[in-house]
Amino acid sequence: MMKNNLVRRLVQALIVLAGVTLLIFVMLRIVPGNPVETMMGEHANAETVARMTAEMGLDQPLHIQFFRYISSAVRGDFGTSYSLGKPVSQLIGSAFINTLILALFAALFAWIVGISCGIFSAVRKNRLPDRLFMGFSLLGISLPVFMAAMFLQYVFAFKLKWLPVSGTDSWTGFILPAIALGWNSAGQVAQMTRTTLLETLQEDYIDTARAKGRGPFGILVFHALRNAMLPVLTMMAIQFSGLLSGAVITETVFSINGVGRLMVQAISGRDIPLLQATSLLATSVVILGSLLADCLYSVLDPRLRKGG
Amino acid sequence: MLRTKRKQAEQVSDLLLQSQLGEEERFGDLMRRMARENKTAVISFFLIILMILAAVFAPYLTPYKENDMDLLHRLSPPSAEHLLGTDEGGRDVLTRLLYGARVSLLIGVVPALLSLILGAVLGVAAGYKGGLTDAVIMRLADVTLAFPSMLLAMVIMYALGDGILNVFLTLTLVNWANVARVVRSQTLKLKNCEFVEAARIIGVSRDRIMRRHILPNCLPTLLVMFTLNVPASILTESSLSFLGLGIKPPNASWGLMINTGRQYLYNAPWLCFAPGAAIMLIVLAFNFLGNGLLDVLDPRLKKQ
Amino acid sequence: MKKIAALLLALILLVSSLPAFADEPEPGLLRTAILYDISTMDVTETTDDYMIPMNVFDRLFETRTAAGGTLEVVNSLVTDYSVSEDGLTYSFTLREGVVFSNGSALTASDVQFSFERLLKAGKMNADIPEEILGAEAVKKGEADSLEGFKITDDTHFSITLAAPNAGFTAELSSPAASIVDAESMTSGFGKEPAETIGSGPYIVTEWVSNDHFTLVYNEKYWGPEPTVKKLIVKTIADATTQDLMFQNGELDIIDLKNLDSAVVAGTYKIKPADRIVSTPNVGEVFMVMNENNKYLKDVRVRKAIAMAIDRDLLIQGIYMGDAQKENGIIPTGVWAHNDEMKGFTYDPEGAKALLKEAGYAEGEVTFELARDNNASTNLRLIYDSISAQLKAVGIEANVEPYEHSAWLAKRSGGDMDSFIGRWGMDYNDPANILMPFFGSEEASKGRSMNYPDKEIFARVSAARFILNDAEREAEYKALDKKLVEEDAAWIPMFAELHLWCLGDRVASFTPQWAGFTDFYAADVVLK
Amino acid sequence: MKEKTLEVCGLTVCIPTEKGVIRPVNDVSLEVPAGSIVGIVGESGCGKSMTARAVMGLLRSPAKVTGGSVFLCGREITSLPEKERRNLRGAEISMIFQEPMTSLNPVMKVGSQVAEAIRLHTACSREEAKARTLEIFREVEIPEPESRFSCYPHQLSGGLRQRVMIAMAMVCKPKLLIADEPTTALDVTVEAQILNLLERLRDAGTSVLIISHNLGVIAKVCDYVYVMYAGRIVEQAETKALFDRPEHPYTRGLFRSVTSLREGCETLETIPGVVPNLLRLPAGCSFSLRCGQCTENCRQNIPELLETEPGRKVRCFLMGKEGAE
Repeated sequence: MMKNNLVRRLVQALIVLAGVTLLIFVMLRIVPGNPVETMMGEHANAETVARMTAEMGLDQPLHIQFFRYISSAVRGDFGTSYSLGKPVSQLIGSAFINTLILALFAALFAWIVGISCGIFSAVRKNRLPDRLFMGFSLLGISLPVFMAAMFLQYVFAFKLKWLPVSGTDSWTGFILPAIALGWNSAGQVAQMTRTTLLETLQEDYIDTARAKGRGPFGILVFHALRNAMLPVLTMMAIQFSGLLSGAVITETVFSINGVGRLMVQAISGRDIPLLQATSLLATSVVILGSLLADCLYSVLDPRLRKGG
Repeated sequence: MLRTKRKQAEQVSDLLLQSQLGEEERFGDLMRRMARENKTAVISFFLIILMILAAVFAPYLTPYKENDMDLLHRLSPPSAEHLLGTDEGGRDVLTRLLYGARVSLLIGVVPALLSLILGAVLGVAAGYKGGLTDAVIMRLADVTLAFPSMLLAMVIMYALGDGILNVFLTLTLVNWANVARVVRSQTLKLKNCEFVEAARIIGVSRDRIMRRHILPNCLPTLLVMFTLNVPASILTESSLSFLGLGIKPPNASWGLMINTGRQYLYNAPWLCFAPGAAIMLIVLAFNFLGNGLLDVLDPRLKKQ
Repeated sequence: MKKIAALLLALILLVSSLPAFADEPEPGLLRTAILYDISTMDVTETTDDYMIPMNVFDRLFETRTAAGGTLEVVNSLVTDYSVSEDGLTYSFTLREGVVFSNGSALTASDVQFSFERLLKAGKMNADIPEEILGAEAVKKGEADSLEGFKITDDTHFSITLAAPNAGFTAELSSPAASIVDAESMTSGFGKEPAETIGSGPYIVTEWVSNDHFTLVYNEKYWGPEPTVKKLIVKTIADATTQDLMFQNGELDIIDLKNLDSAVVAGTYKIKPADRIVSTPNVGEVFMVMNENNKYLKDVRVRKAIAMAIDRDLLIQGIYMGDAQKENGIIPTGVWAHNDEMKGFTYDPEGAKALLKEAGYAEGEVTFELARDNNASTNLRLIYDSISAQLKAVGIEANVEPYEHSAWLAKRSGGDMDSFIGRWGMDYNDPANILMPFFGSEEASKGRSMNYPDKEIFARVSAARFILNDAEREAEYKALDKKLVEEDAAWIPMFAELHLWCLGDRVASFTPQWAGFTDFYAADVVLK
Repeated sequence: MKEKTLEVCGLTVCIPTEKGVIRPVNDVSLEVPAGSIVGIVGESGCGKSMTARAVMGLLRSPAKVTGGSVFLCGREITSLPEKERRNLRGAEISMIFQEPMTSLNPVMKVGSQVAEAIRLHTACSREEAKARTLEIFREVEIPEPESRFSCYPHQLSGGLRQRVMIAMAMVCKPKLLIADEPTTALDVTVEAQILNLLERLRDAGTSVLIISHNLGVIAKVCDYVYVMYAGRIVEQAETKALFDRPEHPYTRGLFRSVTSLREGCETLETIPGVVPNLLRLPAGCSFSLRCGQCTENCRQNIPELLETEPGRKVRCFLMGKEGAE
């Protein structure tokens, strides 16, 4: 039953992935202009442009280009970046590691802060800390990422000189970007934790637990949290993929060589192979993330595990 | 013969609708209830109105023009003459903020509205017609939702080029899928309601059921989605502009102002803080209003 | 509660111990940043990214800035040379004992190989050795080696030109004429640090795309040992971040060209004023107009535009004085620069009168001022200000931003109405600025100018081959005058001053003008 | 006189609301003698569950006990600190709930949930707790206890779940078990089994307080019954006496509606009107609005709970009159 479900999910994910690939491919090619020309810049002459266009197979019909792209992409070859002149897979490889570390740090921050604030707020519902935390999380949701990033950079790196302004040389360089990136998610996690926890605390089995003599802490930890965390965990799995692919702004502000910045660069350089591969990577991560979230949910919730 | 029969059916369906319209009336009550109980939502509502007015009457509120440069008074700090100081080109920041409100509010409202319409139509169609229509629309929605919104916006902006109309289109294409999903699930629920069943039995046409029965019942949801989509659009646009992919200068949008103001963060912090605060304020206001609406419209939350 | 307090305390302790992150950088290390990552280290692939070629390769000559901002060509790999009477044949003596970083000797054949390589690649900078006899044949693949290149022995060779060119040695000082090692040439050259072998003061050891590259001192370098033993160049795509990093001590030297002059004036010039060093950016900021445009083809309109621009205000207001007015196409410091050119004086009334004379009502003349999104803040402000100044005399010049590559594509298509450009000289010869704009009909179209006078194209081309320096100088000055003052085909504006700020670890730095990237790490002296 | 396991005196629970304070439990006194099953019956919303929760100390904020006292085996427990009360719960006094579906934690194995109760009150190892759990599973007649131990609630039927609940409640051998609508969610055959189980528990020495709106359940197992209406006890009597001769008009109405249903009368007899809003209680007798025999006195004054015969109390002016006559 579960296996079937998983297979169905997988097939669905693959269909979506195929759709995404096609969409990206088409979208990037409706842009007028010959990419070779833009690549050659000021020094393009008609002869070289024609030669390189043919070399890169850009004179072929679109569907042939597409199948060529897919068949080489499956083998891990995403072409050569126009603007950086290196194999795209190599560029993305090093950038993805940075983004991954950044996203991990950000997720860690968002989850720790978000969940603890959420729990604290739910337990102290409608009292000062609750209002404070919830106000703060609303701020987290409303504050644009770049504002948070700039603010953190300005205060903690520039004014207080506690942390580096930029750079991935040491782990300290990831702290500020991670907070900036995770800020938003922390707010969401806090709100969701609070809501689900409050709902869970209304459940009958909480009364049962109290009736058998569990103290408030035990109830929170052993009964309420385990149930309340289910939707939060799912959200977190989705969020993590969002963090991975949404690091564009943070990476720009802190000048981190990640997938997001690579994408911005690809856009300003009209670098189709790079843009194609980065956006494909980002969407794959999201698709994978929601797939994982589904799996996670069914693992954590016994109701969905068997028979359900 | 057939005509009159159909006419009759429509009349009956209207009658059925009237009974549904009780809902509408309750909706007014709900709004009043929200106004009574949720002061933050009311304040937010008036703040939004105030911002709209400020944007509309911008030319009367400031003696300067949006793009008047004064190279000899660049980056001057806030003063009586320039309440929020001047920017890197000697332009009055307050003036640009007011004119920028036009762009930012339009960018909040127009795509939210367009995506709402698109999403609602597709959602109702998918939910009500089912089958192939449903499959195609929902797969499309899945594909759209597989993109992180910022990324999708970037790719579309790349394909379309910058400019305000393209920003509208982009944000619409980014947001429709979510609306469509919600509306579809609502439609599926409504489809099995007695009054729709009844309308179908007496032979009301499919289009009419969709138009007169299902869509109006999705309105409260759509209203909430609208109020929550507006700030999302404003944030996305400001991020796009921050990356230099959104609105074209010299027109000021708040995101663009922050983008250019960034390099003066410590020489002229007002360049960033003024539009930053404006964005936060409007986003918060819409969020509060949206949450207020959600509180009164969502029965599940009402219970709490 | 106690637990929370303890946790907080631990957190505070952790955070307060963090400043230790700024480990004192190792001695001999210089950290700097560039805005965009380079695409290649190979000059056959780029005309922009000279950072690596300048520091990793040597050239036969170098251009150095002398006192007073004039430029002189000095010997580098060449210790001595002579020119034949007819100006066609150059005989060179190479420095003895120069070796590449891999140990192989730098010989005359490496020089020949380097020039032929530029021609055979046929991409960027193929114009550098173009004047050598037989270049055309090599370029087309009809000949394998340059007919005009004669090797006597390892250190002696001669080059014969197809036509005399007084600017030849200057041309050879361009980073584009870098000498590479023929023996170790591989397909990874320019891409892989280990395969990019030069004879210059530094060796590239690491290049992480979009992140940084590392250069270390080349122990086999023939010149004096620099104090900078290791150079880390970070790619920081954002001038503000560079600025913050520098002020935070994460960079040792910062190139201020991407920052708004007002910021520079507001910070760097106030705090440690003596930490700023500068060199004139040999080249100029100018405005050109497309003469295919129905309004812009009228010389009166072009003159009116020129007269409507208040350059003094731009220099004072935007550059805060860090720029110098230019009145001709050939910028100050370049040979044949004409000090007596008057250019255009700011005269809005005169501009209005001219427009009226041309028969245009206020607001009738409209065109697009196309802006590259990669333009620096200063240049963006120049665009906006000029648009405003033109509006004041009744000309609608709308600033239209384009992504860098789209901008280039539009311009090379020849249908860009107008743009404000910035030309940096690659070598000290007027041909370097005149040829790309007025050298031929295609060149002029490629810059979206569509200058119509074919006679001028011929004169510009021919001027390169005038052997007599005085005659040549006079011809260039005449051309400059004709193009600017008579035709208003080019509105000269100003030359920017290129500023650098030195961090605490740097004792001194003498920036040298050298095309686009004026940075020789060997010129930095660390404390 | 028999020892009293539970004695409740004048218990009052208040809930402050925006529109005023409501008293879902108003001056309720009841007692559960050792080794007996006592029932509280009434329509939903009459305060019977609230009474049970107040006794357990499980009231949810903002509801709280504002008056009266609760004695468990002669020991006053409302004034105990929360920690001590907690130790009582599950050990001395435990409770099972109406919905076995939602009353068990869905993400914990049922065995662990029962074992948790053991380990909370006795110092024992995991293994001992498991052994004890299996034992109690057998006692409450859960088939295949070993395999059930590691089942999740959703894998069990309603009856089994309620057995698990009872097992959990009984595992520490409490003196008093409060069963709040223990069979409402179950079908009839299962109901009978559960009731049998409760009876067996009583025979084993545990007193049981059953709360139900189902008169059949009450009649079947209870020794003594309290009838609640709008937060007050309106009648109390031994089961047989009450069912033979209901005295309070409300009780009579309640019984009539059931018998009419059972005997298949053509018109279903119901008590007219609805349960009054606790915020708008009449000045006099709470039942006055729905009572067929209501007098002016009933509207103005609240009747006392008076003993009409030994072991029987009724809160009604009519009874007083009857008695006077």
